[in-house]
Amino acid sequence: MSTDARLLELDSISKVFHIGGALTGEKLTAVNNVGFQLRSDKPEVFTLAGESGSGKTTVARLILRDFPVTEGKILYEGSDTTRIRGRRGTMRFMSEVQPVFQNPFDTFNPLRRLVEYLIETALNFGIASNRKQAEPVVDDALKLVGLSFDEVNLRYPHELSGGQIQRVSVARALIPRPKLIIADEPVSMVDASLRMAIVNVFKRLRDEENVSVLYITHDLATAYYISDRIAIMLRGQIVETGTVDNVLGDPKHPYTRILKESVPQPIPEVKGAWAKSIALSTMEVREYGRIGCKFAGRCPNVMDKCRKIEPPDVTTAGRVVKCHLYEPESE
Amino acid sequence: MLKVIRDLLRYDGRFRVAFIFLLATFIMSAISYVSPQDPGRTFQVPLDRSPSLQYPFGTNSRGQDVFWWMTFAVRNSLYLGLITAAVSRVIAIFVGLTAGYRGGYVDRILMSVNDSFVVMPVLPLLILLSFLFRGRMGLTGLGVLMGLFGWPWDARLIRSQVLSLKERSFTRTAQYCGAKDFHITIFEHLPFVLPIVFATTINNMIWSIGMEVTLGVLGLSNVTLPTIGTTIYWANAHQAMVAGIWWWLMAPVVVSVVMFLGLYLLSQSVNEYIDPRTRLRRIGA
Amino acid sequence: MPLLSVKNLHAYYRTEAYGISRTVRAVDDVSFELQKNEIYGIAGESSCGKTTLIKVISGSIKPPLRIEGGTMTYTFDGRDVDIASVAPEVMRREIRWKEISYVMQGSMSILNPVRRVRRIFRHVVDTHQGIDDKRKFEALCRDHLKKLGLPPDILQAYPHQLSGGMKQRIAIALATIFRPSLIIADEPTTALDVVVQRGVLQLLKDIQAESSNTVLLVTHDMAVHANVADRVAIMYAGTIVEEGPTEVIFGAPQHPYTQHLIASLPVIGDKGTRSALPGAPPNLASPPSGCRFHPRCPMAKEICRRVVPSMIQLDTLHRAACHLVGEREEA
Amino acid sequence: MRNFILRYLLPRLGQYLVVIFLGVTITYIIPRLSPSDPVERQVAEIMVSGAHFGPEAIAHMRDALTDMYGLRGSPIEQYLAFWARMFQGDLGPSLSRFPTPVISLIARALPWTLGLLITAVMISWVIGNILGAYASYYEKSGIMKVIDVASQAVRPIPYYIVAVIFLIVFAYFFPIFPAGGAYPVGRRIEMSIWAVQTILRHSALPALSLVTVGMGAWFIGMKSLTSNIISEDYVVYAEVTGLPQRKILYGYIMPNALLPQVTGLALNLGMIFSGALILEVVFVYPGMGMLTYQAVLANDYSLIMGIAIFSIVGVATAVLILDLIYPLFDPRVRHQ
Repeated sequence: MSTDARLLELDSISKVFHIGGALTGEKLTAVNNVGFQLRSDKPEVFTLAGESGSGKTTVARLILRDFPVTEGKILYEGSDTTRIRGRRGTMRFMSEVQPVFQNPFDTFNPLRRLVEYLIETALNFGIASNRKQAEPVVDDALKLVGLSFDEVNLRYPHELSGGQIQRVSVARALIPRPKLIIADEPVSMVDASLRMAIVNVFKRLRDEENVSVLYITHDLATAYYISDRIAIMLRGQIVETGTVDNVLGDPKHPYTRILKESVPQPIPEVKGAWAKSIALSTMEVREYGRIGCKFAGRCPNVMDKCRKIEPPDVTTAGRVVKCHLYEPESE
Repeated sequence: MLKVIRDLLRYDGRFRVAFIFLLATFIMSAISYVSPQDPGRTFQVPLDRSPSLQYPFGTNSRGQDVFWWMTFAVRNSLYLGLITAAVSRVIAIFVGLTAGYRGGYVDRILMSVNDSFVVMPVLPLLILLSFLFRGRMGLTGLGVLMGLFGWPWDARLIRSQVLSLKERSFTRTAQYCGAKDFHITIFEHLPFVLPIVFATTINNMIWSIGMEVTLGVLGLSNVTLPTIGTTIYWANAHQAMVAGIWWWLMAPVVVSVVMFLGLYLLSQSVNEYIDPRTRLRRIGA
Repeated sequence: MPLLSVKNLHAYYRTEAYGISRTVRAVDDVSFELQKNEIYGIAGESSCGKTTLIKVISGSIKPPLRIEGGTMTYTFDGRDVDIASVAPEVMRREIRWKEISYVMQGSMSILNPVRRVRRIFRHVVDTHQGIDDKRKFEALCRDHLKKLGLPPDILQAYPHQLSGGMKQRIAIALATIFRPSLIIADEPTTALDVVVQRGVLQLLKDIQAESSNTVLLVTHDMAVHANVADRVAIMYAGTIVEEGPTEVIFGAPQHPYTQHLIASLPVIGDKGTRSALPGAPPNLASPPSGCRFHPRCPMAKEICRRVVPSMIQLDTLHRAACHLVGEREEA
Repeated sequence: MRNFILRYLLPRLGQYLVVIFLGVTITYIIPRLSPSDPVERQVAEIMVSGAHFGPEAIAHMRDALTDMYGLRGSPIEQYLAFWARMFQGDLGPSLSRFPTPVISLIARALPWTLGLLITAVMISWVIGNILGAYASYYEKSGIMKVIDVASQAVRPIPYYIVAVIFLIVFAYFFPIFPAGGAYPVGRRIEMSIWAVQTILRHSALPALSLVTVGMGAWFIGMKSLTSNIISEDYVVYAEVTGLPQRKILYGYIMPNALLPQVTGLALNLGMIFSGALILEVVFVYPGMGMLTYQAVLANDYSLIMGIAIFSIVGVATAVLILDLIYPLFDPRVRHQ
């Protein structure tokens, strides 16, 4: 891919948080040298998967410019997003990249009607010049997610289910006609029977509306269901990335393996799958500070050098793995 | 508005008490405008009469009808409370919203100043100031002065509320709707900050009226002006308790209890009513 | 002899604010039995009444929640106990923790933040066994923790020093220290990472297998039920709509709601299209007439709108409440 | 431990210094806002108030006043000199009782105020918190409801209004307690049982006023804190494990609810102190408040300024001490 064929590029970005006071606090590298690209010639759903504390949400917030990167660059259509200045630049960026948040019940002010947000978006981004013009725009966006203006009009957030609000949230994000949607755990707080409605919307956006989706989740099952490519994060680093069939069909990194194995499958026959017991860490946060591989403390295949040397990114079997096991033995 | 008052009167006992007390207070301050007695003059009625039909609050050793004197006192105290509340509200809301919404160094600097004011005893400073400006400061001046000292606690409350609102997703949603900061503050945050603003306004009035009483008792406010504080000052100066003229002290006590309690209960009940959680319950969430 | 027999249980919340009174029918005509030595799963989406059901059967009812009808009878050591009419003091001394223990939802914060873990164990042990000897107490705790594979030095820790998974396992350790007849686990793994979830569920299963007691597992996550439960009940809008052995519920569900719920679950390795149920769960303050599922049911008929379906026994262990199932049975 | 010092101790000490810096700076600036020459005005006011001093004493007084206002040299030099004297504990001489140093007048009055304040604050804090927790935890209790209503009723009333009510009721209508003073006028105080009894009897009403209002405030604060904590998971959990209510109240609710109340005490100390000052005037109690009153009556500016600075430093120090003992109660601050 040449640079101009990239919609979004994360060029080895890091984010260090200072916890505590300015002089005295500790450092926590929440995102550690992370890089990936989304292609622009063809829309795709790219999943960033990882457990809580893996840094995936921080990546989302860095892309959305909620705070600046400590190192590296985030390029949107080839230009550095830290260079965006002023209200006009921000509005232009927001018309291309829109978010969907995790908690549907917090996405909209509980004291305001939902439809206000959609109409405001249409007005602020110049999609419509008055309320009357905005209504059909809003209706179109809601139809894309399987709702309609009449269903949502006059409603407060608490009058809809989490699944419905989340779809309203997607509809709102679609109004400025963005090219990329950053969806941070969009279904984790939605009931199981309603989840697929949202996930299917993302599929449809990719296939029919030419919108790319960065899908951030800890749920490997939905990730497998909708995404084209996936990156697995652990303690701020991407440990394995490739097409979803390769990475989840045949995981190579020991962490991805354990992760996949631990996902409960809704099939009673495979109950015995959990016979092996696994090592759990008591003080998970300490893994951030580890030299070498962050997974060394729990890894069943751990070697001496894993504790000392940070593993390189190795390309093998159609994916990139950050693990000493797959190092070419030329050394 | 009328419906709100009707709802509160029907379902909240505290509001009923507050309503009656504050009504009495307002009527009291209103009738000062038709007072037959000039509070600036002395020896207009017989001295030291105990409460009777003719003199409901009795008369004092300066030859004044305590009832009419108190109508002016209530009016002046309310006026002072409103001035202070207005001045300190402007500062508190500005500092609270700025520190909360901007964050970073602005926040840290504002808050370290703010916290210092919170723990600093204001009274000695006020005593110092009013001592130096004694006689040259009217009620308005005093109100503004107290307003300059009465904001830190409330600014801190508003800031902490804004800080938590800023972290809520709906603030970020509004940003991605393309809303301007001002719009977000007014439409997204204000409904949540409103209960605090309302409660602190009333608490601030209570505080400033109380402070004036303090300064008045010490003889540091303009003692020719009838206020609750100067009433106690004059009673003390004439040794009312020793002389057995207890009604002279009882009048400011009763009036201030009614006023303070009315204001406090009003803030409690209205606050619960406009609390977003109660409001959500009312719209059926 | 079942451990617990619940018949026609009704439990409502009645509230009033500024002249508006509301009745939420959180548990409406629920009947089921818990056998000894089984893991019984209750599945359902948010606000379907499952948490209320637990509160009621564990005897922790507080206004505005009230029991409006039905019976709940436990059989402990051949002695029948009606949990709704036990004196609070007897409940506290003899039933809580000795017979019924509890692993709460949100166990992340069940530990008193200003006390060491030891003190929390001490309180529980003191209350129910009154061990005066410090060494005996220490030995009991250490023994128990070791059996569960937990490091005994966690007794020395303050809760904020422990990870979420560790706190959850401490909650399980606390719940099992007296080998109670019934352990109620309410969403015990909802906030946990999948790897940790697996460890916690394994622990729960091992303990059940070892002490042959009953576990009532409540979670919205069907995949967890598939992996852990022996029998599963599906709740919808305050009622049980289907109940059966796990294999049957997942293999041959009869109620349209269950069917849809299971069909919508994504599985790694299967990209086949999953669809979501239309609509949203009803508001329990004003539930639909007849079958509560009818507004969302693709197969709803006239009768479903009018008549509340009764529970139909399909097999010795399998039953469902649906008019369509009834018709099929009769035909 | 290092973290504890860096992240807790140092910021608190820093804040302490900021408070003192601001307080002293404000008291330095305030007299400079006055349009007339403060020295001449003070001297004139003292003369008008009827005191008789020889010309030498007046010259001396001018000198002392110029010193006290720090009016020698450039403003920066003045300001530094002002601080230098602060560090030596030199608040200058009193004008009305010239040349008695202000600090020794304060030293005489302080024990009375401290004794009253510490006793009253401790009693009201402890009782208010215990009752508040009880009232919220055992909601149905009738006595608690009465206390609740009573607390709501006294909560907004200033200390001295309650004081006046007590004065009218208990010293005038039912003369159980003396109407004022800390000991009968004209008697020297010596250490004796009689002296202790008398002081206690004289301090009873002021203390009672402080306790009544304070207790109401702590009661209401604790009650709302407790009602929040009751729905916390760890309390609900303790309940389902079958712990007796007493244990839950004392082992779970109180320790957690008291933490914000300790902070609340620190934050309210300034306000309580101000309340006590004015209370002393009502009861003619010979502490700092009475000293202030006398200073106002005698136009003794240097005494007022001394009291102001002393109060600010004193309250700030008390707050600092409270903040420093706070980690003893909260393991989360102790073990980072």
